[in-house]
Order: sequence, then C-alpha cells, then structure tokens
Amino acid sequence: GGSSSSSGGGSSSNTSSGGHVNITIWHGYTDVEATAIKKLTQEFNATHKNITVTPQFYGNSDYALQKVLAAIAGGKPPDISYLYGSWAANIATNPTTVDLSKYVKSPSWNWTDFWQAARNVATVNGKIIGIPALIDNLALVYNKKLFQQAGISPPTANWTWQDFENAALKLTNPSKKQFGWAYVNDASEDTVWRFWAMLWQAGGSILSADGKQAAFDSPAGVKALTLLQTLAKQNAIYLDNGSDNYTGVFASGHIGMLWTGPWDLSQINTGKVQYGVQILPGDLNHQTISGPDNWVVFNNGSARVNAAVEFLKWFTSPAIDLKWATMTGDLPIRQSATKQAGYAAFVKKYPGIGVWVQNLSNATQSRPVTTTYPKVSTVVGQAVQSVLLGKADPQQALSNAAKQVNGILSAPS
Amino acid sequence: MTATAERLITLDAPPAKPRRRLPFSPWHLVLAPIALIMLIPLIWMLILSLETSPESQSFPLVVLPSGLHFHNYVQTWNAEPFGDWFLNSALYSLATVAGNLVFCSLAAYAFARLKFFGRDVLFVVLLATLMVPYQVLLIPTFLIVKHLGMVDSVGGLIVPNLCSAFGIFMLRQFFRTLPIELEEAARIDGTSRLGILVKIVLPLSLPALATLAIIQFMWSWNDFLWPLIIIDTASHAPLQLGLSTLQGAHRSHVNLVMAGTVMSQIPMIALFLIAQRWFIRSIAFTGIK
Amino acid sequence: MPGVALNDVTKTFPGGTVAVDSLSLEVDDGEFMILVGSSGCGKTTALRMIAGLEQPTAGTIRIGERVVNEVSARDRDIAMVFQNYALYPHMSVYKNLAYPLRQQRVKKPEVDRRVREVAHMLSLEELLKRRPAQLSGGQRQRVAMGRALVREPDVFLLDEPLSNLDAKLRVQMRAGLKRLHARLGVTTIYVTHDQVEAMTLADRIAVLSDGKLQQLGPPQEVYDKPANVFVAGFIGSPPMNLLKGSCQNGVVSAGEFTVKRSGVPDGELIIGLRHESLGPATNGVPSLDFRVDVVEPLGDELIVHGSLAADLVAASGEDPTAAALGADQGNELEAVACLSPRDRPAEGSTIRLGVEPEEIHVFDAATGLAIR
Amino acid sequence: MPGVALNDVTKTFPGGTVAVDSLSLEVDDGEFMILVGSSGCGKTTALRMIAGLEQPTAGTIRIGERVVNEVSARDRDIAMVFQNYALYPHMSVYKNLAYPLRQQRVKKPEVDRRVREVAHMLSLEELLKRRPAQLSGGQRQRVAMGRALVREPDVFLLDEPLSNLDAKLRVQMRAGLKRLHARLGVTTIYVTHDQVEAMTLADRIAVLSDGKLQQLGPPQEVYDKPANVFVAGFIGSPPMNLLKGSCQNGVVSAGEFTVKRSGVPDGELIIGLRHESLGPATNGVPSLDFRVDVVEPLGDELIVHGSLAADLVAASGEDPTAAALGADQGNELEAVACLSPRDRPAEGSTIRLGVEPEEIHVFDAATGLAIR
Amino acid sequence: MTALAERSPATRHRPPLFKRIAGSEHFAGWAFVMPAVVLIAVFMLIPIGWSLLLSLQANNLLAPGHYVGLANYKALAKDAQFKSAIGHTFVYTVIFVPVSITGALALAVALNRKIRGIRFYRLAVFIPLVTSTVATGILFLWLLDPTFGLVNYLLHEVGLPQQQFLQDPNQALYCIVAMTVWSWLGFDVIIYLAALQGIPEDLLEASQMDGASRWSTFRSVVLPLLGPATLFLVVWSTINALQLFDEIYVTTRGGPLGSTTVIVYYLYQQAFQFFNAGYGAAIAYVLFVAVLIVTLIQLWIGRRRVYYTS
Ligand SMILES: Nc1ncnc2c1ncn2[C@@H]1O[C@H](COP(=O)(O)OP(=O)(O)OP(=O)(O)O)[C@@H](O)[C@H]1O
Ligand SMILES: Nc1ncnc2c1ncn2[C@@H]1O[C@H](COP(=O)(O)OP(=O)(O)OP(=O)(O)O)[C@@H](O)[C@H]1O
Ligand SMILES: [Mg+2]
Ligand SMILES: [Mg+2]
Repeated sequence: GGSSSSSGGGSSSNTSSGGHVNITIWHGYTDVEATAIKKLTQEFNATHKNITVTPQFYGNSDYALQKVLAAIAGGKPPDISYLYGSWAANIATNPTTVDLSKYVKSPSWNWTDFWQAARNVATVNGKIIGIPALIDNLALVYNKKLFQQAGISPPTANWTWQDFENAALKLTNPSKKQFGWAYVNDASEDTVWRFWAMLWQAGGSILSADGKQAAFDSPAGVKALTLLQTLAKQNAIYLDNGSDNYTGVFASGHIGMLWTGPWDLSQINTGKVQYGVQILPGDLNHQTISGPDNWVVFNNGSARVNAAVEFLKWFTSPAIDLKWATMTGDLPIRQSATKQAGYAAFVKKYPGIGVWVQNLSNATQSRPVTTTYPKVSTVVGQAVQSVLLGKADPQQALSNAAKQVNGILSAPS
Repeated sequence: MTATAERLITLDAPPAKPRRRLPFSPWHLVLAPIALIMLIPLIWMLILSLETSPESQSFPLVVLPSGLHFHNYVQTWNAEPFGDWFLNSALYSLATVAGNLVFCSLAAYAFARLKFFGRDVLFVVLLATLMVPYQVLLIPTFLIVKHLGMVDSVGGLIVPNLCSAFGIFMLRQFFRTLPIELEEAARIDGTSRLGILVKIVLPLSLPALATLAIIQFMWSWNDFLWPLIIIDTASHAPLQLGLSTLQGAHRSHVNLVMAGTVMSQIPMIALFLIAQRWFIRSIAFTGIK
Repeated sequence: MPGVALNDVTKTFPGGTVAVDSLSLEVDDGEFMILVGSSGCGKTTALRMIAGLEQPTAGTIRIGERVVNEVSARDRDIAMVFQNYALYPHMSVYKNLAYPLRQQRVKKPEVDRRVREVAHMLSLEELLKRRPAQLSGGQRQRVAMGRALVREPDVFLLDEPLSNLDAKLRVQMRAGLKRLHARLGVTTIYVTHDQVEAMTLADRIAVLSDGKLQQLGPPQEVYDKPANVFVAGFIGSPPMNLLKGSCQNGVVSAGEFTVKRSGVPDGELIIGLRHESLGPATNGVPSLDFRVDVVEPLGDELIVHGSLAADLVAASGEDPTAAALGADQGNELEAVACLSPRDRPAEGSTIRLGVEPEEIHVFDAATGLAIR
Repeated sequence: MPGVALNDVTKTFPGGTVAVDSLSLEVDDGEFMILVGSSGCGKTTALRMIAGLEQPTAGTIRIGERVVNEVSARDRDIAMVFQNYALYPHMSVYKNLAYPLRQQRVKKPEVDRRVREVAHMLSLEELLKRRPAQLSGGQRQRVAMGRALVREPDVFLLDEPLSNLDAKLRVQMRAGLKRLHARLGVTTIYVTHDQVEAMTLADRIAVLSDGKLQQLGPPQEVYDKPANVFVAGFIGSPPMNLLKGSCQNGVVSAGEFTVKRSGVPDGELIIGLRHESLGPATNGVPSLDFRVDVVEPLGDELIVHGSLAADLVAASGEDPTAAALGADQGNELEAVACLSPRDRPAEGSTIRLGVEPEEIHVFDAATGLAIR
Repeated sequence: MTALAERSPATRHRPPLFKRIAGSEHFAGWAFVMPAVVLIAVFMLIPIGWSLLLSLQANNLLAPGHYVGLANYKALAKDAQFKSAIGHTFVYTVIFVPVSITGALALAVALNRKIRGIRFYRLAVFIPLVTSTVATGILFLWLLDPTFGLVNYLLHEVGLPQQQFLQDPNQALYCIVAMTVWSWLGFDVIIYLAALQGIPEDLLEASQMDGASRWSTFRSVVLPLLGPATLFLVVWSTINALQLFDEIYVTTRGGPLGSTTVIVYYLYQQAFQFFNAGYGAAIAYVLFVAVLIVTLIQLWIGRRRVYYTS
C-alpha cells in the first residue's frame, strides 16, 4: 500500500470494501516484546479475516507523547495506542478518546479479572479510557551471595523496615564500593513511587480523601523518609542518577538489595549474581505500588472503534495474556492467568517472577489519576531528593512539599 | 608540469621553521592529549559494540571485553529493515544538504551583498526563527506537513529542512569576508548576479560550504525527533529512528545499539574526511593588490 | 563605437571625501583618452563611475546616446583593467582570460583562439595553466590586462595597466595597445602616471587635480601650453621650474632674469621654465645663474639639481590654482635642468643657463592661469 | 648595519619553475642596491627569500655574519614593502603605520611622533583615519611604504614601492628615500622598473634575467658598459639598437656602417648603438641611413622610430646570451633614435645618423658577451 | 553609513520602469531570498504564529483549548521556578558561550597547520559532535558517576577528593557546561577552520615582517579578520545556549533539586509532563523575546566592531 494508507489511521478509506477494517496500534516495544506483538497481531489477523491490525513503533521515550499529541492535533490519531498510566487523566480530556465503559461492562470481558491497580489507572472520573496494557510492581530483589558473606539470612515475607535497615547497613562496605540498597535519585516518578510504597506501608496516604489536600506530610511520611535519610547518611544507598545504572551495578555484585520490578529481570539475570526475590519489607503492612499502562482507543469512526475493541478484547483475553507474559516476561494483567495451565511454565521461565505476580495483591492503592498528579509528583520528588542529598530534614522537606502541593491542588485548572 | 604545480603549490610549507629539537612537531604534545579526550566516546562505543550483551550492560563499564564480538555488527546490519533506514537517512541527509547549499547560498548572498528593501528587517526575522524552542514548533510543523500530504514519507522529513536561517547566517558572514573587487570584476565581465554567486563567490567559499554541508548532514543524519513525529511505517524511518527500535526503555542490548551507532557514524566520518581537503587552504587570495 | 560623456559628475564618498568634483568630459567615439593627475585625484573613481561600479552623487554619464546612470555594470559592455588587478584567484590564467568571453557565450574554439592571441600579445603563453597566486606581480598585471583586451567591448577602461612592467615590456605593450586600438577603434580611457605613455598613446590628455578637470587637449599641446600652474608643474618630468616673478610695462622679470613679453598685464606672476629649455647660455637669450648642487647622470643625459638666482615656487596639488604662491616647506625647492653628458658641470659650481624667449611660460600669480 | 649576502641561492617552486637560479649577490653594509630585471625574472622571489618568507631550495643567505636560512622572518629585523602592499584591511592608516612600532614595544608618544613624521613624508597626514579600502591605489602604496619606513630595521626591502605614484610624487618620494638612507644608512634592496629610479637611487644595480644575475655594478657603469646583450637591451629606455654585424681585420661593420675597432676578434658580432648616441651625421664619424617611420614627440625630445640600413636583432629575455641572434617575430623590430625637437624629420623621410666611435658597443654574437 | 550614501541614485533619465524593476537590486535581492523566505515562512513562521496563539490559551493539546488572554504571561511573572530557570540559563550561557568559543578558537588555530596526522586530530575533534546527544549523555553519566566514574577514579589516583558532579546541586550546572563545551567544541572548530582559510596569507607575512610575534599576529591580524565568524558563533551559541534542553534531558532532567532546570527544560515539563501547553508556549515566547533582544544587541555591537570587506 501507499505510504499514507497504512499510516496513523486515516479518517475514511480504510473501512472500504466488504466491511474489512484496517487499524493501527502504536507501541514502544522493542526486542522480545516487539517480536511478540508482531507475532500476536499476525495471529489475530489470521483468525479475524475482516480486521487487519498493523503495529507501529512510535518511540520508547517521553518523546512518544509528542508524536501522539501531533497525531491527535492533526486529526489522525492511531486507533489504539499504548499510553503511560500517568497520562491517563489528561488523555481522558481528549474528545476522540473512546469511553470504553459500555464495552467492558459486557460480561464477556470479565473486567474485574484485571488487577485492581490496573483498573484504577484505566478509570478516570468513572469513565474507562483504556484497557490495561501492562502491570508491574515493586518487590525486593537481593544478592544471595552478599547476604551470605554478610552473614544475614535471606529476607522473608515478614521482614520489617528494621530488618531491612539492619541488612542494608550490614551489606554496605564503602571500601569495596558495596551498597546495601539502591534508590533512583532523579526526583522523577521513579524516585517518588518507591516513596509512596513506603508511605502506604506506614499507613499514610498521598492526598486527603477528597483529593483536595496533601496528606503525605503525615508521621507516616516522615517515618518513611527518615528511613531513607538514615540509610543515605550511612552511604548505604547507591544513588542512581536516573539512567538505571543500578541494574548493572547490582549485576556486578555491588548492591545488596533492590526495590524493583520484573522489567529489570533481564538486566539482572546475566548469570553473574545469584539473586532472590521477596515481597517488600513492611511496616504496618507490606503494600507495594504498581505502575500500570493502558491501551487507549481513539475514535476514527465506529467501524474502527469496534475493530479496535475486538482486537483488545482478544489481546487481553486470559489465554493470549499468558501467552504474551510467557513470550516477554511481563506480568499477566489478568488475575485468572495464574490459574491457567501454562502459568507454571511461565514462572519457571522467569525465575522469581512468581513473587511479583503474587505481590500484585499487595498493590491495593493507586496514585491519584488526576491531571495535577504530574506536578504533585515533581514536588514530592524534589522533597525526597533533598533528603537523600542531605539538604533537608524529612519533616521540613515534606511540610514544604505539602504546602506547594496544596497550592497546586487549589489552583484553577 | 604546470598542472602539477597548481596542485602542489598548496603544500608548499611555510618557510623558516625554527630549529627542531624534537623529532616531531611540538604541536603533537598539545594535540595528542586533546585528541584522546575527544576520542573517548568513539573508543567507548567501539568497546561496547564489541562486547557481549551482559558485558555491555554491566556497570561499571567492562573495559576489556571477553572477546571481540564482531557479530554484533552483523546482527545489527541484519536487523530489519536496516537497508531501508540507511537509504532513507542518506536521502534525507543528502537532500537537505543540497537544499541548504542552494537556498542558503542564494539568500546569504543577497543578505551579504545586495541592498534591497527590507533587507535588515527580513534578516532579523529569519534569525528569529532560530529563537523559538523546537518543542513548541513540532506540532504545528507536523500540521503543515500533514496539510501538504507528506506525513510518513521521506519527503516530509526533507522539505521542512531544506533551508535554515542557520545556514543563511553562516554563509552570509563568510561571503562578507570575500574581496569585493572580484565581484566587481565579474560584473564588468558581464556576469549576472546569479553568475557571480555561482562562478565567483561559491568557488571561493568552499570551506564555508563544506562546513555547512558537514553540519547539515550531521544534523539530518542524527535527527531523531522529527522523524519520530512524522514517520509511522518502519521502512520509511531513517537510521536513528530505526536504531531506536533496538534500544528499549529497559531491556536494551547496548552492544547492538552501539554497533549500530558506530556504523551510523561512519558516513559522517567519511564525509568529514572528504571535506577535509577544503580545510586546507586551497585558494590563495592573491591577485588582488 | 560609442563615445563616453561625463556631465558635471560628482562623487562624494560617505565621510565627505569629494573624489570627483563636477567633472565634465567628452571622450569621442574611438578616441584614446588618457587621464593623468596626482595620486588620489579621482581617476580611478571616475573610471569606476563610468564602469557602473560606483554611483555618481550627481551628474550624468552617457555612453553613446544612452544615459547609463541607472544601467548596471554588466549591461554597459565595458572592459576594465583594475588598478589592483582583481584576478579570479580560483581560476587558472587561461580561465581568467576566457572568463569574459564565456560570459558572452562565445563558442569554445573561438574563446581558445582569442585567449591564445591575447596571451601571445602579453607574453603569457607559458603561464596559462598557473593560478594568479603563482605569478609575479608583472605577470598578474598582464593577465589583468589580457582579461580586458580579450573582449571587443564598447569602451575600454584601463587603470594604470602597465605600472608593474619593466621598460622593455612596457614599450612592447604600448605598441600592442596602439595596434589594437588602431584595429578595433574602441573608445579607450586610460589612466597612467607614466608621462611617456601619456604622450605616446593619447589622442587627448585630461589632467585632473583634486577631482577637477584642469586641462584637456592633445598631449603636445598640454605639454607646450599648460593651462595653469598645476598642469605646468605636473606634466613633464622633472617638472617645470616655477619662479616667482612680476611684470612691469611688458617686461617680465624674476630676479636678474628678464624678458620682454607683450600682452602680460602688470603684477605678480609665476614664470615657468622647462628643464630642457634651459641650456648653456648663448648670446642674446634671457639667462640666469644656476648653482649646481647635484648632478644625476641618467645614462643618456644629466639631470642637474640646484638653485636658480630667483625665488622658486611649487605647484601644490592641494589647491592647484592659488597654492603656487606658497613655497613647499617640507621639501626644499630645487630647480632642475637637463644637460647633455658632454656639458657636465662640477657639483658646487655655478653655471649660466639661457632659455629661448618663446619657451618661457607665464602664469597669473593669483589665479594660476596661463597668460598667453 | 649588517649587509646581506646571497650565496648560490636557488628557488625552485613546486611544479618546477626556477624563479631564482644560483644567485650570488653581496649587498654591503648600508648599501643601496637596486634589483632590475624583466617581469617574472625572480626579483620578488629573491626579496622574499631574504625576508624569510620563502625558503631557498639551495644556497645560503647571510645577514651580517649570521646565516639566516633557518631564522624565522620575524627574527630577521627586516622591513619590507610588498609589491601588492598587504595592508591590514581592518586597521586605519594610522594603525597600519603604527603596527610595526607597537610590535617593538615603542612607547605611545614615540609611536605617534614617528607615525606622523612618516605620514608627513608620504603626504598621508589627511588620511590617517581612513581604512585601506577607502584609499586610492597610490595612497595605499604610500601606506605600504610608510609601514616599512617607520621602522629602523637592519635591512629595507622595497618591491616596486613607487610604481603607482605620479611623477611628481615619485620625485618627492625618491628624494625622501635618499635623505632617509643618508640619515639611517640602512642596507636597502630595492626593486624597480623605473630606470630613472634605478639610476638616481642606486649605489649599485643588479640586473637579473630568468633568475640569473647578469651584471652588477654602479648604474652609470651598467649603462655605459653593459656586460652582455641582455643588459644592453634592457637598461636604457628606449633600449639600445642592436645590429647584426661582423668583424674582419679590426673593422667592425654592419651593412654600410663601418668602424675601426682594435681588439675585436674576427667573426659574427652584435653592434649596439644607444638612441642618444645617434645624431645628425657630422663629418668623419661612422654613420648610416635611418628611414623614419614614426616620430613621437615627448615634449622635451623626439623619439624617432624607423629602420636602419642594417639587420636588427632583439635581446630576448628568454635566453639572454644566445637569443640575441633570432629576430623577434611578434613585434617587428625597429630602431629608435632620440632627436631634439628642433631636428624634427618628416615621417617617411630617410635621414643620415652618425655616432661617435667610442659610443659603439660590440658583443660576441655567440655568447652575447661584451667585447671591450 | 556606506549603505545610505550609495543608495541615493541620480534621479534623472531613468530607463523604463519594467527594466528598472527587474534589474534593480531590490528585485534581485528579493528574488534571491524568496525560496528561503518561502520555506522558512511556511515551516517556521507559521508554526511560530501558531504557538503564539497557543500561548494565549489554556490548552493541553488534547482537549480543545480556550483563550485566556495574557493569563499565562501574568502567571509566569509570578512563577518562582521560572525565575530560577532563568537564573540557571543565564549562568549557563554566560559561561558556555565564551568558554566554548575561545576554546574552539585556540583549537582551530592549533589544527590549522600542516603537520603529520593533522587530519586525524581534526577528525578527533569532530567525533564528539557526531556522537548523538543520547550517547553523550550516557557517557557522561558514566564518566561523572560519583562511585564508578572514570573522572573520580582519576581524581582518586592523583589524590584529589571525590566529587559528586551531576549529583551535587552546586556542581551539576558546571558539569553540564563542561559536557556541552566538550560536545559542541567541534562545531565551533570547523567554523573557525573554514574562516581561517579565508585569511589572506600575505597579511600574515606582512605581520611577520613587521616583527610581530605569533601572539601579536594572532591578536592584531587573525582575530580581527575572524570577526565575522566570531560574531556568527557568538550569536549562534548564545541562541542555542539560551535554549539548552537536549543535554539536560538526557542527563540530569533538571536536577538535582532543580539546579539544572533551564528555561526550555521547564517549558518541556510544563507542556509535556504537566500538560500545560499554553503555559509552555508562553515560556517559549518570553524566551524568544529575550533571545531576540540579546541577539540584536550582539548584532549591533558586531556592526560596529566586526570588519567586513564591504
Ligand atoms: N608560488 C609560485 N609558484 C610557481 N611559480 C611562481 C610562484 N611565484 C612566482 N613564481 C614564478 O617565479 C618567477 C619569478 O617570480 P617573481 O615574483 O620573483 O618575479 P619578479 O621578478 O618579482 O617579477 P615582477 O617584476 O613581474 O614582479 C615568475 O616566473 C613567476 O611566475
Ligand atoms: N571608498 C572610499 N571612501 C572614501 N574615500 C575614498 C574611497 N575611495 C577613494 N577615496 C578617496 O577618493 C579620492 C580619489 O580616489 P581615486 O582612487 O579615484 O584616486 P586615483 O586618482 O585613482 O589615485 P591613484 O593614482 O593613487 O590611484 C582619494 O582621495 C581617495 O582617498
Ligand atoms: Mg587609482
Ligand atoms: Mg615582483
């Protein structure tokens, strides 16, 4: 076909003869995931004669957003696009974003089978604006050998913060450039969400119930941040500058423990270190945090919307979901995937992944899905960073951040 | 015999060198360390590109790879559709280089030598287009290209980049250093303004044109964002965009990426080496008192 | 072939320098006009205005019947030799010479023929493949000339085209130019500082000073009958000796030197004596004492420098008419005579030099104008 | 003040042009040496090698006692006027003139004094604030000269420094140069095409042709006793008339022209007659017929062109010794005589010209060398 | 001044109007610039106008925007973060521009000679320029890593204290300066190399004859004649420095603690992280005006200081 007919999704012609529909799906997958999406769309196209799905790579950095915004502004959005969860609230404001509520309500979708955290992020003000595309969460990854050397027994599911702190300090050895823990210290969402997990574990919450006030400057917040402060002061934390070097450092045996997700497995699993996976240590509880992303459908006419929904339904069906997970190492987005026959093979293929899947049930809370959240995150990220760099006290940092957040929340949008 | 003289004259070394105490020019003592510092990225990329995937991902860097894994290059070269990417990049780069050389020369000459109504204001207006951050221009530019029906085509890459205020400004500055007498002589000899530009000004500006060509080539060749915005189909992508599909957010094969990057730098390095001959004084500005 | 006419042309440069001042000059069809004048008097500027490289501040320039003020240089069909050559540094000598022809879409073989012809005339055959940077100064100048001569334009403008050539070549070039002019009959305006060139080539000479025309006429006339003190002092080398004098009742005198002259009003005068008019005094001609300071042998003649028994004045270039009255302080004035080597005087001696009465020039001291 | 000595210096340019060929030349302390020679004969190249801007291909150059081949130009303490001026285009005239002094860390007031002094000498006072581009050709040349003269270096190198000046200025400059040289006594090497300049300024003249030294000596000697046919044909303007002749038993003859001359071996000869030696034939002197073609009035004298009743030869620059035998095809040869305006002959007439026997030059036809 | 005087033509006896227009410099000038003007107008000026309108809106580029007048600009005036972004940008520019240009000039002069291997040296200087910003970012994050970086390793070897570099709010901006100077040096160098080819050799010779030292020749002859190139580089580097973004994006992302949040990075945050595209456009416009003023001042100074041949 010509160059433009296969692009972005055009407005009209693709529904042409015989009710055949061409749709495009934009993704940022590379490597195994890229192979997987190619394979699975081919499989879909083969089994669905009147729909052709074309996957297109749209970048894998934040720049991808600009491509999507351009496409939307140009009136030619893709039919389906992979979009980060943090964008969901803003994406919802776009008139061409399809409200999928009426589709997923159908029992055949079994909507509640998607993990809670994923459903939360797909829902903006009661409207369902996306189908979960990815779910992950944080668990504790540790270097077995370093634990052994330090004479510490491996972490358990009942580990407390105190256990964690002790272990981290023991694993630290500046002369060997060895750190107990790693923390992403770029003040981005990477910095913030690990803090949220701790906040929740200590019983705190991000915002007040009505969403109009900051609530993280609670004793729980201070407690969480104090843990970071203590470890940072003792040089027990490898402060990652945001380039995700921590996986490499861990893989070369310089870090005792990571709080990370399944996406890092392939980097860690280079054969040089023996690693174990455990759920996060806890304070009041062992909550974790999940960062789900969505497949968003844009309206290019009902025929294409229908086709897009049909594809997503197929693509996120339990069987295909597990297939995807097995091919890529991503976590299954449906709870029922764990009950399928192939699940064991999946867990076996990716050592440790089972912990993350189970840990999803600890991901009970979500970050607020609001348009102001990115700003809130930035403010909190700086607060955390200032403590990690020893520039501020936890209380002081959080109070200051809360003040700013309150300003953000009260500003007219 | 005289033909050889013409070529050799440029190599005639300046006379009266001071007595040498070193077996080599002392400039090497200055230039060699600088060169080393400047070569760090190339060395670094070469090392990474020859490592195994885990080696290349380890941190701190594995400086001595376990072996020279040249198959990284083969593997990258075979990545689908590497050939298309390369071709698209070549097309994009060469076309924008040609466009800039032509359009910028024309405009720069007018700004440098012709007095026309509104010249200075127009010049500042053109310069002003360099002053708006590209972040706010991407989307409207996309809209225009879409309007012209050039989305997802190499043409859409090329056309907005055919001429830049950068090139105009740079060439204007260079043109204004040329001896005006030569242009006057050419006018007397019956040359049109365009003829003067083509036959007198441009041949005397080869270093500047080579510079513009190198820089524009480099920009187009390394361009990532604009292709990302307007290209949808993999086979229409230029090299940098194509290579980015190898470079996942989390699971990247740094070795393959670096192999690709090294390969993608080869044309730029080649062009630079070719253009070098224009950085040796090729025309002595004599014949004018 | 069209002539060239300047009508009251003035050129004022930004900054206020008046390079050419109300210059009116008609060069006839096919005439060989030579412009002379002191350094910086506006010769080049005048040529550049005719060529269209400089816009006159006032006045009109005509080529043939056409007013060309608004006509661009390339449409005037003028060939010019630039004072500073302006050779194309990136082209070989051959290409430099071929360039004007190629611009006129002359066919390659014809170009080749004419380039070789002009290269032969200028003794450049051996150098055709060189670049300007590989040439000597004189060779460059010849290329510059060749680039003009290779064409057959309406007008030739030549700005000191032979200044860097040796005497022999210059003679040869002069002959070549003369032949060329005879053959093509192209209106030519030629700037030179070489008086021999001016005298031998010109149909008419225009003497400029300070942007203003001083005299216009055939060379011998200008030499024999300088219109004013400036021309008298400028034309001829060494320049005319100018003496402070006066006239009383038809007798013109300067110191001991006296001569009867009718038609000269009483009053202050300047008396001009050419060096070659001065010779060993013979009976009956006006004469005066000459103290010999320096004798310069020139091979074929002797230039004798010294002082005359009268007050010398200088024709200053600054204000050609009036300034003749003030002596130039910086360079002490000296008189010059030209003697045959056979008459060589001793340095320090005083000799008596005489002059034929009809070879004595007389100028009004106030206006500087010649009195005839 | 140190002298300059070139010892067997050769410069071959890439491409094979031999610009200077085994040149040996000693310029004494404080001497004023003038280099003359045809265009492209290597004068500028020789100066540039002395200056250190060009490395000799072979031979040594000495300044004073020091061999300077390896000394960089800036350490040679030489001031140079470039044939193409090479003024700093971005500096005012004042700054151009001050530049060499500022380089020597001369104090500002002293710089100012000397700049104004040299500007006065060169009549540049009014132009000090201008940039070179705003000057006329002659003004630029004077700035170029000023930039050299403002210093007091070990050696002055001046490459045709007066070529673009009018006759009057040239006389003035010459006088200034002479005074300066007398005052400072700086060794000076001066290139010129102006024979008057060469004759009046030089202590000695070096005549070059094709990169080779032809003759070296005081000006009058070179004029009176040219060492070979090239020099004879080159020095003097118009050049010496050269006739094909022969000698038989002590009688030198060319056509009807005969003269007794002892010490001349039998064989082919070239006979040289200077134009000023030729005059209306008087009794007893050797004489010959002259057919007058053209009479050129030069103001003070007449140049008469025509043909002699003998075969003329040309002293070609290409091969100065031997080529004298072949006539120059391109420019028909003509003889030149110089007469007083009073003796003006009619064009087309034939006159009889005589010459004093001692003013006849004789050269060996094979080697071109003078026979005395 | 020259322009003024030469523009006044003699007025009488004009050729026909058509010829006058077609042959005039006005016509030729516009004809020459027309292709460039059209291209730049279509692909630059229209987008710039579009974003001017955007700056008057509340718009997230997703929902239809609405006009809010100058509200974005008013908010900017009170935005403390914007002010600190201006401060960072200013500091960066004031260091980057002179350092990179003088460094490049020195290097270009060193590279403008005929010695063995000079092509290799030139190529070496060119290498950082062709290295993509992303790769440069990754490289520097490694070189400057406080724990595992090469630089700290070298400091350690020579007994100097370890530094935090990009992780220290007091050092990060200077590290960015160093990194950008390093990676852009080649650009300035090739411009200067090209410009050096245009300096007439006889002037250098004349300067030698005048007894000038190498330094003096450089200062008094070479440097002034490089004026046009220098003016170009100053203007261009300033325009770019004031719009610094890519290098920040691939390394510090504005941190630590906002210490490298420069204006355009802040713009990016607002437009594409916080979805305040209208506000981002307003930032772009404030920056635009500032850059324009700075550029005009530079051009104005250049007009008086820089020597051209015409
Ligand atoms: N760079 C060069 N490459 C090749 N040949 C050269 C070069 N420079 C000069 N020449 C040749 O060397 C010869 C001597 O040149 P030079 O400039 O010394 O002559 P010159 O005596 O100064 O002549 P002129 O009186 O014309 O200035 C000439 O034939 C010239 O063509
Ligand atoms: N661009 C300019 N700006 C200002 N003054 C100028 C400019 N060009 C020339 N002049 C001045 O105008 C006058 C005439 O200059 P022009 O070049 O016509 O003189 P010229 O007669 O050719 O002298 P020369 O014999 O020295 O070449 C000079 O005094 C010169 O200084
Ligand atoms: Mg002139
Ligand atoms: Mg010369």
